[in-house]
Amino acid sequence: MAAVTVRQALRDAMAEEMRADERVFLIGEEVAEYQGAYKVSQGLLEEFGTARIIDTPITEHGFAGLAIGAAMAGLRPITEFMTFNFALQAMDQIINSAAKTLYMSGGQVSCPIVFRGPNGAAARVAAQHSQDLASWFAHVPGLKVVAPFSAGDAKGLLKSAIRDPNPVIFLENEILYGATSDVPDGDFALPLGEAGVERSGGDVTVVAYSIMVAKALEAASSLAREGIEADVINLRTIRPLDTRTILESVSRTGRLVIVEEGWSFAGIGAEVAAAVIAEGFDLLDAPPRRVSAADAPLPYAANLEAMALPRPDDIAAAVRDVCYTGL
Amino acid sequence: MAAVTVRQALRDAMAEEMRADERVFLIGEEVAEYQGAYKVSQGLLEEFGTARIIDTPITEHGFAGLAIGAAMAGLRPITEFMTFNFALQAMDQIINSAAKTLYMSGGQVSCPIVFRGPNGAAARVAAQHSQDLASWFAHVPGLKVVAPFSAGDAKGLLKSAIRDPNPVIFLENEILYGATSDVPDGDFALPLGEAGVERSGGDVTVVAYSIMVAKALEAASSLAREGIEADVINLRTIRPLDTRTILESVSRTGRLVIVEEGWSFAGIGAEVAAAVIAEGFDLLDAPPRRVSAADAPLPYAANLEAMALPRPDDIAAAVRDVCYTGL
Amino acid sequence: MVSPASADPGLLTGFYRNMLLVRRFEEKVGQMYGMGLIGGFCHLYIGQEAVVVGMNAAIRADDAVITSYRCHAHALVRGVTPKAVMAELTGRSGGISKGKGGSMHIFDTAHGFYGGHGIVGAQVPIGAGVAFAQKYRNTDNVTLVFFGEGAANQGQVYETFNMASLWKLPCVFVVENNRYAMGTAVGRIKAGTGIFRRGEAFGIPGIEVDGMDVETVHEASKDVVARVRGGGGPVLVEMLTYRYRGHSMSDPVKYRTRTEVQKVREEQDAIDQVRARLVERGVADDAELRRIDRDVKEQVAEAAEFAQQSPEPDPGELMTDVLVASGDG
Amino acid sequence: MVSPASADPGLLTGFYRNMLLVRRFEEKVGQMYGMGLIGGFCHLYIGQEAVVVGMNAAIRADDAVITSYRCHAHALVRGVTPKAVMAELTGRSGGISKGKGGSMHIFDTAHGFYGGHGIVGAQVPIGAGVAFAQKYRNTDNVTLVFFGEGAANQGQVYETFNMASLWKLPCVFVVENNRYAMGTAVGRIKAGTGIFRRGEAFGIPGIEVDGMDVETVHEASKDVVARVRGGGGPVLVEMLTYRYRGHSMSDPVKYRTRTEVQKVREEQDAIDQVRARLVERGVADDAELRRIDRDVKEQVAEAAEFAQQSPEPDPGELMTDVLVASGDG
Ligand SMILES: Cc1ncc(C[n+]2csc(CCOP(=O)(O)OP(=O)(O)O)c2C)c(N)n1
Ligand SMILES: Cc1ncc(C[n+]2csc(CCOP(=O)(O)OP(=O)(O)O)c2C)c(N)n1
Ligand SMILES: [Mg+2]
Ligand SMILES: [Mg+2]
Repeated sequence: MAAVTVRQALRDAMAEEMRADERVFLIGEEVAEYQGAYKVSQGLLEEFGTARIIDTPITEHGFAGLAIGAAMAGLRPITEFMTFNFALQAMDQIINSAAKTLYMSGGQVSCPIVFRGPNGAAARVAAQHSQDLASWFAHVPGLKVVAPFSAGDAKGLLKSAIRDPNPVIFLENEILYGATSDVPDGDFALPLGEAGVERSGGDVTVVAYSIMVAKALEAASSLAREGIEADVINLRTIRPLDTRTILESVSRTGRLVIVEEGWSFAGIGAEVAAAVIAEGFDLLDAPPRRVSAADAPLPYAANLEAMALPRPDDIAAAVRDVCYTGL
Repeated sequence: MAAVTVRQALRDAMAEEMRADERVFLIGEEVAEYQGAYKVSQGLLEEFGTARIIDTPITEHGFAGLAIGAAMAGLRPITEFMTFNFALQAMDQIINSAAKTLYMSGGQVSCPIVFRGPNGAAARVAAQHSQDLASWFAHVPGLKVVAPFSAGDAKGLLKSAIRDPNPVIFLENEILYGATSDVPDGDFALPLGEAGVERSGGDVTVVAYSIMVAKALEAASSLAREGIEADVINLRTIRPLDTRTILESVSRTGRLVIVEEGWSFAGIGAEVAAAVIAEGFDLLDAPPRRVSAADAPLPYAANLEAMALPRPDDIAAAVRDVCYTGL
Repeated sequence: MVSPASADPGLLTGFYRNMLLVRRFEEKVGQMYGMGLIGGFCHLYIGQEAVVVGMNAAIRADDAVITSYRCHAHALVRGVTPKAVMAELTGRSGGISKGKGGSMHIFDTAHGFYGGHGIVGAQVPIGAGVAFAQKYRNTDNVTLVFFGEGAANQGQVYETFNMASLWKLPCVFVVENNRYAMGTAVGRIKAGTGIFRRGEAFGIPGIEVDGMDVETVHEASKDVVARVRGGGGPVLVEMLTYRYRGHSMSDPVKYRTRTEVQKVREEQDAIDQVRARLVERGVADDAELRRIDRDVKEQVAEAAEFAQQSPEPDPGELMTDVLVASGDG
Repeated sequence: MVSPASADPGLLTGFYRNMLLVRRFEEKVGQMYGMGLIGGFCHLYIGQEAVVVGMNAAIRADDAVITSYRCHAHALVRGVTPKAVMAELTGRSGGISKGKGGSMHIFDTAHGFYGGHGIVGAQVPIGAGVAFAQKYRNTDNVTLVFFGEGAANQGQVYETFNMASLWKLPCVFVVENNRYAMGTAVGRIKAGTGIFRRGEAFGIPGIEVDGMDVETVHEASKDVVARVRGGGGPVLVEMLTYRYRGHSMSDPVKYRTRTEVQKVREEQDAIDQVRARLVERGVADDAELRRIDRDVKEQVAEAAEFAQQSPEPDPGELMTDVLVASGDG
C-alpha cells in the first residue's frame, strides 16, 4: 500500500502495461514533450521514447481513426483526449469503427483500444469543456465504459482496460487528478464490470461514479449525523453495469438515489433506475431519485456553476426524500 | 384532408415554409439535382433554384458547421443528413455549437436550424447505417428532438420545427417515407412537445415513437383479440417529453410498456420509465417494461436483423407481462 | 510507361482473368440482387476493374488493403474466395463474416484486407493506422488505402495526410476517381485542382494515372509502392476510372446519359483493352480466352450456388461478436 | 507594401491606441486571474495585437468577425466595451453574456462579433456560414475567420475551404500563426509547406504577412478584403506573429526559452514599432503618447473596477437561455 495521486496512479498503470507489452503505446495531444496537458504522462517520453509516446496534431477525428486502425492491426493504443469534449470530433470513428467492426466482421477484426482523458466538468471552464459523456458511450454496445474514482480505481481499472481486447472508454476527472489515496503495491488490476461498495449503511442505497462518489460520501457522513446510514456504491464500470451489486444493496435498503454529474435525460441515473425497477420493483419502498446536473449547458459564473452541479446537500435532500424524512 | 405519403408531407412542409419565409433554405448531399437520396426534396430545386436548394460535398462536419453559422447570422437552414448515421461526423458542431451557443452568449446568439433525415434502421443496411440517435440528442439541453410517425405528424411537426427559433433534430424513418395517411389541408402545424394518442384502450399504456408506433398498433390489435385494450401513445416530440400525456394514461391503466427501435441502455425507454416512476410511482401496478433493439450492432443477415428489431410479438409479450396475463 | 513488348505475358493473362472474375462476379451480384437474394445497399465495381487488379499485382501477400463499401473486388483480388464473399452478400453462415456484415463490410484479416467501411472517408485514417502498425513493428510492409473522389473532400483525409506525412507512414493513398459520388459529378463538389495535387501542401507527392489501363496502373503502382516501401513516406495516386452501373443497386442513374457510359465502354473498357492486347501480342488465342471465360463463369456460378445453399446464421449469432470475451484477446 | 510616408497619421495613432488598449487590458486580465477574480481557461493575446488591430481597420462596421477562445482582443477592436468584456471574464451580470460564457466565449452580434469558440477549428465552418448568409442576402459584407496554426490541421478547415471556394463565399481565412499550439511548436505538428499555401489545391490563393507590423497587416488586408468584397471568393492569409505569454494562464511554458521570447519582444514588438514610427514621423510627441497611455490605463482600470463591482448573475439565470421561448424567434 502506498498513497498516490490519481494522476500518478494513471501514469503508473500506463508505464507498467507498456513495460509488459510492447504493443501498447500512448498517442494524443501534448502527451510526449509537454508530459500531458494535465501531466498524466509525466516521464513516459523519457522512458519509452518517441516511437511509443506520440504527440499528435489537434485532429481528434484523424488520430482516433488512426489509432483504431493500429488496434485493428494488432497494436494496443492508449488514446488520450485532452478532454473528452474533444472526442465529439472523433465520435464517428469511436462508434462506427471501434464499436461496430468486431460485429460486422463476424468476429475477425477486434479493436483493443483505450480512449482516456478527463470527462465532465472541471473548474469554471464553461459549457463546451464540461460535458459528461458517460451515458452516450454507455448507450452503445461494443464499448466498455469505465469511470474511476480513487487512485486505486484509476490504476487497477486502467490496467484492466489496457489489457481488455475491446474498445474501452476510460472517463477520468480533472479535479480528481490531484486526489490522493492508497493503491495496493505490485501488479494491481481491478476487474471491469464490478462496482465497489465505498460505505455500508443499510438505510438507503446511493449509487454514483467518478467525482460524484466523493459528493455522495460527504452527503452520507452528514446524513449519518441525522441517523440515516447510507450504502454508497462506486460504479467504477458503467458498462457493463454491475446491477447485481446495486440490487443486493437495494434488497436491504429498499431505497435508491442515483447521482451523476451529467444531465438526467436518458442519463445513467435513468438507466440505473429503470434497471432496478425492472429487476427489483418489489424491493423498493420509495421511487428511486435521480440527482443530476441542472438541465442546461454549464455556466461560467461561479455562483451559477456551483448551483448547476450536484452538491452533497442535493444528494442528502434526495436521500431524505426517499426515506420520507423529508416529509 | 388528403391522403399523402410521409415523403410528400415532408416535401410540402419544406416548400410551404420556404414560400412563407425566404430565410429558409435546404442544404445537404444530393438534395438538389438528385432530388434527395430518398426523393424527399422532389421538385424543390425547380421551384426555389440553386440559391436555396444546395447540394454539398460529402462533408457533414463542415456543412453542418456552415449551416449553423448561417443560422447564427439569422437564416433558417434545413440541413439534411442523407441518414443520421452520418451526423456522427458533425456531432461536435451540433452539440458544442448549435446546442450551447445561445446559453454561452447569454441569449445573444440563437441558432434556428433544423437537422433532418432518416434515423434508425432501414432494410438490411447493417450496423453502420442503422443507429437510432434519439436518446443521444434528447440527452442534451439546448436541442429539441422530434420523431414523426404519420404523414400528418411529418408535415405538422416539420413546419413547427422550421418555425422554431431553436435547433431541432428531426428524426425521420426511411421505411415510413412511402407510408400514406391523411393530412389536414392548408397551413397545418402541430405544436412541438405534445404527444398524440393513437389508440385508447385503458388496460395498458404503450408509449412509442416513429415506426415503433406502427408496431405498437399492430400489437394492440392482436392484444384486443385477447381482451387487452391498450392506449398507444405516439410521442411525436421526444424532447421536450410530454410526460403529462403519458402520466394521464398511466393513471388509468397502471401499466406501462415503452417501445423504442434503439438500444435500451440509457435510452428513451429508460428515461420514460424513470420519469413515470419519479412522478407516478403510486400509479403503477407493475414495473414498466422496455422493448428495445437487441443490445448489439444491427446484423445484415435477414433472420438476425428480424430478431434484432422490436416486433409486434415482442411488444405483445411485454404487455402480457405487465398485465400478468403472461403468468 | 510500359512498352507492350516488355510486359510479362503470364502477368497480362492473370490481369485478364482477375478483371474478368471481378466483372462476372459483380454482374451475378446484380442479378441476385434483382432476384431479392441480396439486400440493403450494394455497390458494384463494374468498370473500375483495372485499378484494383493492377495495384494488387504491385504489392505482396503480407501487405494490407483497405477501402470503402465498394469492396467486393478488393476482397476478391486479395484472395478471399468468391464463395465467401457471395455468401456474405446473401447473409449466410458461409459468408466471410457469417453474414453479419453484408455487401459493404467485407473483411478478411487472413488476407490483409481491412474492409469494407460504410462511412465515407472513415477508412482513410484507419488505413493510415494499419500502416502505422506496419512501421511500429519495423516491417517493410505497405498499406493501400482506397477511397473515392467524393470521399476526397472529407476533412479526416487531410488530417490523415498531415500525420502520414509527418510520420512517413508506409501508405499509398489511392483515389478511385470514377467521376461520380452517388449522383454528383466530381466537378460539382470539388473546388480547385486535380485531386492528386491535394497532398502537396502536406508534403505528399501525387500522380494521376489512367485507371482504365491495367498495365499502366500496374507499372505506376510498382514505382509508387517501391518508394513507399523504401521509407519515402506516403504518396497520393489518383486513378482516373469510371463506374458503369449506378452508385448502388437503388440508383436510377438520371444524372448522366447512356451515351456517356457507352462511349467509355467502347473506347476505354479495361477488359476489352487487355483482351485485344493478349491476341495482338499472340499471348492467348480465342480458344485460350474462351477457356478463361468458362473457368471464371464456373467459379462465379459455384459461388452463387454456394451463397444460396449456405444456411442462414444460427440465431445465437445475434449476440456474439459484440465484445471479445476477455482472455481471448 | 506601404511606404511610411503614405501612411495616414491619424490611422497610425489609432493603431497605437488600440494595440495598447489590448495589451494593457490583457495584462490586467493576467493580474486579475492571479488574484482569483477570473477562473477557468483564460488565453491572452499579448504579442499578437498588430494582427487584429490592422485587419479590423480594413473592414467595415457591418462586416463580421469570428475567432477562437483567444477572443478578448477581437471583441475589443470590434467595439465591445472593455467593461463588458472584463465583467464577462469575472463572471458577473455586467458581462457581455451576463457571465455565462466567460473568457473563451465572448459574443456581441450588435458589433458583428460571432465569438469566442472553445473547440479548436469549430469557428471556421461557422464563420463560412456567416459569410454564406452575407452572400445569401446579397450584401457586400465580408467575414474575417481567425484561427490558429494548430487549428489549421483540422479537417473541418479543408471541408470549409472546399465549400467556400466552390460557392465563392466572402470570407477571409486568417491563420494567426503565433508559432505554438499550446506546447507544440508549429514545425512539430505540421507537415509540408507554409500554411498559406494549404488553400491552393482548393482554389484559394494564400499570402504570408508580417503579423508584427500593423501597417503591413493593414495594407495587405485592405487588398485582400477588397478582392473578397468584390466577389473574388475566399482568400487565405497567414499572419506570422508571436504569443508572449503562456498558451493559457495555467501554462508553465517549458517548451521555449526566455531568450526566444525576449528576442521577439526586442526586435519585433508591434507596439514599440509603431511608437517609434509615431515619433520618427513627428506624428506624436512624448506628451501625446503619455496622454494616450494614461487614457488607456484609465479605461482598463475602470473596466477592472466595473468587473469587480458588477454583481454575480441572478440565480434565475441558471435556467434561462437554454432555449429561445418559441415566439421570440
Ligand atoms: C459520412 C457519409 N456521408 C454520406 C454517406 C452516403 N454515401 C455513401 S457512398 C456516397 C458517395 C461516395 O462517392 P465516392 O467517394 O466518389 O465513392 P464511390 O461511391 O464513387 O466509389 C455517399 C454520399 C456515407 N456513407 N457516409
Ligand atoms: C478539438 C479540440 N482539441 C483540443 C483542444 C484543446 N486546445 C485548446 S487551444 C489548443 C491549441 C490551439 O493552438 P492554435 O490553433 O495554434 O491557437 P492558439 O492557441 O495558438 O491561438 C488546444 C490543443 C480544443 N479546445 N479543441
Ligand atoms: Mg466516385
Ligand atoms: Mg498557435
